[in-house]
Amino acid sequence: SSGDGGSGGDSGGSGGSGDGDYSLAFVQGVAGDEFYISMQCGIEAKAEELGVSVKTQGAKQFDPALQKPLVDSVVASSPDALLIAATDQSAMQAPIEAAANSGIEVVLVDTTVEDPSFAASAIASDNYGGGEAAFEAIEEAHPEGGKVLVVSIDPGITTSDARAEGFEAAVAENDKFESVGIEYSHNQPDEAARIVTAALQRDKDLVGIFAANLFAAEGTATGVQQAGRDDVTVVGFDAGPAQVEQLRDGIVQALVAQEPASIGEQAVEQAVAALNGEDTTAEIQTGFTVITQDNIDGEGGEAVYQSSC
Amino acid sequence: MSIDARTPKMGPETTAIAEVDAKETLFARLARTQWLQILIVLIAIVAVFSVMAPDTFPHWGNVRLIIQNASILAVLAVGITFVIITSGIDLSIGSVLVFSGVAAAIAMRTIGGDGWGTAIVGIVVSIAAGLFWGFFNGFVIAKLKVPPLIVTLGTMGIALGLAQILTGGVDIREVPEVLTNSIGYGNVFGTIPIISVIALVVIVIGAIVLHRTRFGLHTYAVGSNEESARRVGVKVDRRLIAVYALTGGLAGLAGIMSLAQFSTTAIAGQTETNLNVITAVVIGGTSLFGGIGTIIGSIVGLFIPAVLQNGFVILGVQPFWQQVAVGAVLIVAVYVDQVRRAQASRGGDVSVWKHLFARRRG
Amino acid sequence: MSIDARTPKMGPETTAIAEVDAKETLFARLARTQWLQILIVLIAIVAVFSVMAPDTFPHWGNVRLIIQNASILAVLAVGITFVIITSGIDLSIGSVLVFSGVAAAIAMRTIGGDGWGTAIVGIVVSIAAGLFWGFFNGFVIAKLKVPPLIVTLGTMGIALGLAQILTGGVDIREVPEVLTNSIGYGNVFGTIPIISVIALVVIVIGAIVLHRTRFGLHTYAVGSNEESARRVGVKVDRRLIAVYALTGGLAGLAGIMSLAQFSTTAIAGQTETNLNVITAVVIGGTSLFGGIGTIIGSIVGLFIPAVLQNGFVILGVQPFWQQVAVGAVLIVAVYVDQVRRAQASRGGDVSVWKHLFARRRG
Amino acid sequence: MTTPILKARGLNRQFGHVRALDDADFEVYPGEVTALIGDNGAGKSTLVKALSGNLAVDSGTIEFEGRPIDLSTPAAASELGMETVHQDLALAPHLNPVQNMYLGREVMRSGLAGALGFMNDGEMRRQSRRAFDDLGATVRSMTSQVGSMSGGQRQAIAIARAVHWAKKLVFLDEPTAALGVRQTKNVLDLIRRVSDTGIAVVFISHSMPHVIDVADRVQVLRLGHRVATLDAEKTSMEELVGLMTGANVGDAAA
Amino acid sequence: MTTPILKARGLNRQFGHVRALDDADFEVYPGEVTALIGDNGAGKSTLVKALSGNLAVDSGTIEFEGRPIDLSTPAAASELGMETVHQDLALAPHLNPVQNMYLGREVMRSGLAGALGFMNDGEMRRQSRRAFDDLGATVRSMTSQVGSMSGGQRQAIAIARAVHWAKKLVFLDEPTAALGVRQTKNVLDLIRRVSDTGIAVVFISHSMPHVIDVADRVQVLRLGHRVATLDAEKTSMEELVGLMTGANVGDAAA
Ligand SMILES: Nc1ncnc2c1ncn2[C@@H]1O[C@H](COP(=O)(O)OP(=O)(O)OP(=O)(O)O)[C@@H](O)[C@H]1O
Ligand SMILES: Nc1ncnc2c1ncn2[C@@H]1O[C@H](COP(=O)(O)OP(=O)(O)OP(=O)(O)O)[C@@H](O)[C@H]1O
Ligand SMILES: [Mg+2]
Ligand SMILES: [Mg+2]
Repeated sequence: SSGDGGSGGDSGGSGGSGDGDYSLAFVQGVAGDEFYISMQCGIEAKAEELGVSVKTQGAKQFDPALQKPLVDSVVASSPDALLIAATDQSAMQAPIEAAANSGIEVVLVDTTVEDPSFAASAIASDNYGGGEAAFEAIEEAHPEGGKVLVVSIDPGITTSDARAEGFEAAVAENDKFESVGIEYSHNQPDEAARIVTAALQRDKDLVGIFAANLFAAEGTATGVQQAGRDDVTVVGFDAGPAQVEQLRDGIVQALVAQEPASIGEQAVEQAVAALNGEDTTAEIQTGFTVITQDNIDGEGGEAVYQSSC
Repeated sequence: MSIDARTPKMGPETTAIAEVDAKETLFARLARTQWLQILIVLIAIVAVFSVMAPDTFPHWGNVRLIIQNASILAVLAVGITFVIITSGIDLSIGSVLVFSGVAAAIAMRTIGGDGWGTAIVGIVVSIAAGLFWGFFNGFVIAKLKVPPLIVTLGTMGIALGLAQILTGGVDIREVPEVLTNSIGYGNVFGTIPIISVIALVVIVIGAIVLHRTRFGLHTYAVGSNEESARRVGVKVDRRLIAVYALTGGLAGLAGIMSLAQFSTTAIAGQTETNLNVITAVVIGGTSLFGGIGTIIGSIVGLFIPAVLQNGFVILGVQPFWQQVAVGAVLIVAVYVDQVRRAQASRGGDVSVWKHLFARRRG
Repeated sequence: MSIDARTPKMGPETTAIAEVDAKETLFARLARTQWLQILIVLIAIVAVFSVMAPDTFPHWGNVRLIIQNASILAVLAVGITFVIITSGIDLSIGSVLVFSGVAAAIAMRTIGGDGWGTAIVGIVVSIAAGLFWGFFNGFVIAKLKVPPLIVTLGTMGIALGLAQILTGGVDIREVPEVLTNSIGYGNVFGTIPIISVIALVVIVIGAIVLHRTRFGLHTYAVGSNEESARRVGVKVDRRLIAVYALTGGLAGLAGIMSLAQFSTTAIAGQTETNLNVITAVVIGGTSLFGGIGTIIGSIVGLFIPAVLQNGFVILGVQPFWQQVAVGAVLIVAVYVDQVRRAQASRGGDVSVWKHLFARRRG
Repeated sequence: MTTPILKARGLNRQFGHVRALDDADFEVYPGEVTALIGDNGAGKSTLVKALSGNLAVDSGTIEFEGRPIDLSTPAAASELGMETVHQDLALAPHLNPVQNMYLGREVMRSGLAGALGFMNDGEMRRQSRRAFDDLGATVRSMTSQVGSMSGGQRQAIAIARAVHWAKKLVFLDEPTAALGVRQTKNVLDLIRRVSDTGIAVVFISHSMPHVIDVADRVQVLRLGHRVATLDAEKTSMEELVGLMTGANVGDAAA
Repeated sequence: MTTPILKARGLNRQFGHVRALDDADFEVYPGEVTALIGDNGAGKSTLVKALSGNLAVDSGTIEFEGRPIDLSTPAAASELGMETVHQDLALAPHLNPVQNMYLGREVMRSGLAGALGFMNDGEMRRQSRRAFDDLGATVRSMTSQVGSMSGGQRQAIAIARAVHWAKKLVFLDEPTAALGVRQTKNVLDLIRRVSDTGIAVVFISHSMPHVIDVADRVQVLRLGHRVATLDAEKTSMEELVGLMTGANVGDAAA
């Protein structure tokens, strides 16, 4: 889908003056993740609209040690602009800055780096706010209060850490609710299922679980189902087609949707603007929508990530 | 010249042989049940948790979930036990599982329908896809002599990449309900998960094949000394291909089981599977150098980390400390197992502590 | 009775021996440079990419980055080569790297300051932390006879868990600037990364130690036949402990290098590190069964996947297809290497294609 | 002279710089005991490996019963009725004596069970014990791993195995090296008995008395090349030793 | 009689159900060649392993030069001046003959280089070649892996090694089993020469002529128990064989 087959990469380095033939590169936080795939869809749609080419790359894990070599290679192929979801604010600072210094326009998407001043634009998701919103969904389903759990990925992953942090902070403000802590699933659904079943044995009065990413949500849903505890409210993060189906099936009660496609579209706009020497917006904050069965066919439905592009 | 007054009591050697072999049946059995040692370690761990969390840990509801969650890994562990006994390794099972699940999901989506017809097509496609990858691994390893680590690492990337290409990286979630309701969450006798029954059948058949049939014997022979096996006419290449194909096929079966359980192809979600399964097999006493191992040992080996994790979560041990504790208990468990095995083979009574401070020899 | 007219040309055996050994120096050298075979494979890959992307791939700027990005892994690969030659394995290096980085970061933060004094404390703490874990691994493996896979898997969990506990799961990002400016992104002669110079020094010293000193010889002896080595008086336990400690120490060094390069402890990272390094070592011709291997082979083995990835990204191959391509090329590369080695040891000229279709023997 | 059952011509095999077989010829006649002798490293074992499908030669031809054959696998040799006791015994160390005895040729149960791969363990154990007893082998346990057994016990198992399966030709590469006095005597007797049934035996040994005692014909290998073929009855230890070492006949004695 | 240099009393060692050593006694006198004989599986190799620090016994005592010792590692035995050629040769198959010859006792370079672990390869090669030539060993390459060498070549390397390092006592467990005629003769000569220098030799062999030829004293092991100690000059092959097999003296002959 993304490789446009044409001679996009060789359009003569940076600073191509015409409108038509910019080559963009998009580096995902991790390959094969629906959030980034949706973002890629947005990017490709917008790129086609603006008549620029784009190539997408992503490492196997959300790991700066794997992303840095990838970025270096992408930079070596000298695209006109780089759209990147940095896997670490410090670790990726130098390699991305080096790209900018070599004349490539940089747009930071989803995440940012410590000092993004070199970037044409930084379009950030509000993960912390998403975590808070997830708690509100649980609060709504269980106004009586109770114990809640977070199933995250691994400690040290900035995006999911921010989601968990936002969630925990919101829990702390409501004294009817008590957090029993964060468990880590190592991005394995079966691991998440094992943890959740054990946690449900420990805290039989658990009322809600916030699963901080797709696999955590899938494993959590499976675990809850295995334990036969459909009274537990599961809130997932992201709203790819798979999650939406979980929501429709009633396995998951709410989803916190970011706006990956819109991030992608704006990123392309910013990049092309920068390449054309037009004004860019330094910082763009995107929002999120909480999708439930009630609004899935209405406004919530619009927030669902694109799956095919 | 001095001739010792006490000449041995036995007559000609053949008598001595007969005598020794009569005694042996029991001993042989004991030797063959060396996995008993690691089972004792598991029981000890279970006992400790049962004492520490008497209200939750030892109850059937919890035990049932531990078993259910170990079922898919158990199917994989059966295959990997065969592979490691041949002194091979298979890193591709996680990816093959995903690929098979994807292939099955696509096939079922294409056919459409929610009934058993569709489900059976899915099952067949999944197992066939697994068999294909296993056969590919086996062929390259046996015929082209590329080391198993490299081959299966390559297959790991290829199968996963193809699964992502087939789906565009987006998980497929359309799984016939009959699958989720039966294999995924069905029970027999109201409380025993069907998924665990399937695993049990695989384990029993696997154990019979490994320990009772010619195929199993040849598996040990290949791992014991490939060159010798070849010299005496064991069709080593064919056996190797069959072992890897078997393992692939079981990964395919695990793929459809996973699809039924999680209702999704979970494409990126099996990266730890191969390490988890290999660990289980090694805990269970199978040597990475081949020639030694039992299915039942591997299954016991699977439950040690599973029980540890479950127990630590129930006890409310912090996640960071859980990793530390699981790692530490793992080392201690295998250490205790080693010492007990050494004792058993010796008939001695050296305690663990004595062993720890004694110097090593013979 | 018939006596063959053509009696051998040689005199008494001792003469024959001398003759053979005179010819041998060249041959021995050729044999010892079997890594040449895999180097040729690497060169072929580089040539293909250079032709396909002549404007970008073969340029120093790109090559420099490939080398820079391989530097940390190269330091680890030196240690793992030693470990695998002893027929062991070390899965803990990624976690030990993280732990060492965390320990160093905490030490430097505690002392405060941005100068070399602080940096040197960090370096020392990092290497010491790595040595500690390596020593622990070696002790449990050598003295308590627990299989290396289990021990280092346990350590992997323990070290990572402790790193998370020490940081509370939040990366430390305060790294003295002198470190990032020198080790992290400094250059010598304006263009050669200091981090790569460090790696080169480690590689050269590692190769000398492995191939020229008694310690290296004993490493091979332990892997070749542990029992034999013990019998002839090699202090096997001590050597094993030293090898794992060395590997841990190098992981510690890699920890501070990573800290300097990334300015963060990256506790969630390094998940693929051990597999990547082990793969490199095996591609480089080191046998997982011990006794065989070279440092230089491992380094070449490191560059094959690195160059493939770089080349595919530059060519714009999609990530999903990249996995497939890297996996496939990996298998083919090692296969070609095998065939060429077999030829070299035989002196024959059997082509790859002939081999592919010939039946296996001798 | 009858046609040889096995005839090799101009075999060459190089290992790196060592020429293990250097234009070697060899032949075996049915029903005869052919001794193959030579100094250490002369290439005897290499020749046996080449003739039993365990090693590819660089050049040369092998004929079996007059027809040229391609011995590419040990299984191919077995199918022709040839069995081998290798100097480094081809045993699976983790298996027990019975399993080793029948490895690759297991006796299956009858009927469905057999088709499913189940073996007739009892039958194999009985037959194995008989074979070991025949040799007077002191195999003290039928269920212990072969790898843990004494050198002589292992050798006895390998011999019992080869003799049990050979139909036309059996190679014995230093079969008595690790055997006790009584077992050696039994093996020499067995060799005679086997060759009396019409099976050809190739016997490699460094013990000249045994060679002269048991062999019909002696072939001498030196530095990879066959330098002599002698009638066992008409030769002497001195002559054999002289041929093996390349010294003049009568120059060296055992 | 002088005091034995090595004296073992009541050694027992069980493997599972096999009693490999059954209350075995053993002694070796300085400067003598002691032959240790016994049927296959009698426990000879097990005894040697126990006396050379390679195997822990279940019970029993070992005295060296009159003092009780604890032989817990092979290194401990080496320090006392004892060396061993094991039946399954203790060679590292991936190393070359020179490396094997000096393994664990490398000759280091002088000065700093030596302290840093650099070895004097040239010196070791020269010494090794001399030792192999002494044995008339046909080791054809000093840089090939030992694992690829012929049985006799490997055995020669193991013998050269043990004899080279022994100070007081050397165990030779079937050292001539794989050797050629000439090499066997050389080893028997070497044994005599070694024992003339005052070093005690324990010689295990199934070849009664060699035993009677070279030994001063013969000890017979049967089913793990020493059943006889004889003066080599006053015994006969028939008597030895009878003792080994438990048959009446004169009943069985080689
Ligand atoms: N796989 C191999 N690689 C390298 N060299 C080899 C290999 N096999 C044999 N050789 C060499 O070939 C020569 C012949 O060896 P072979 O084993 O055939 O001798 P042999 O006559 O059986 O000797 P012995 O009486 O000692 O058993 C020896 O010099 C040996 O080192
Ligand atoms: N590690 C072991 N495990 C189990 N049984 C063993 C082990 N080592 C030896 N045995 C058994 O102990 C007995 C004595 O073996 P040992 O090797 O000492 O005999 P041996 O006298 O050297 O015989 P040979 O003349 O055949 O070399 C044998 O029955 C053997 O099977
Ligand atoms: Mg030989
Ligand atoms: Mg013995």
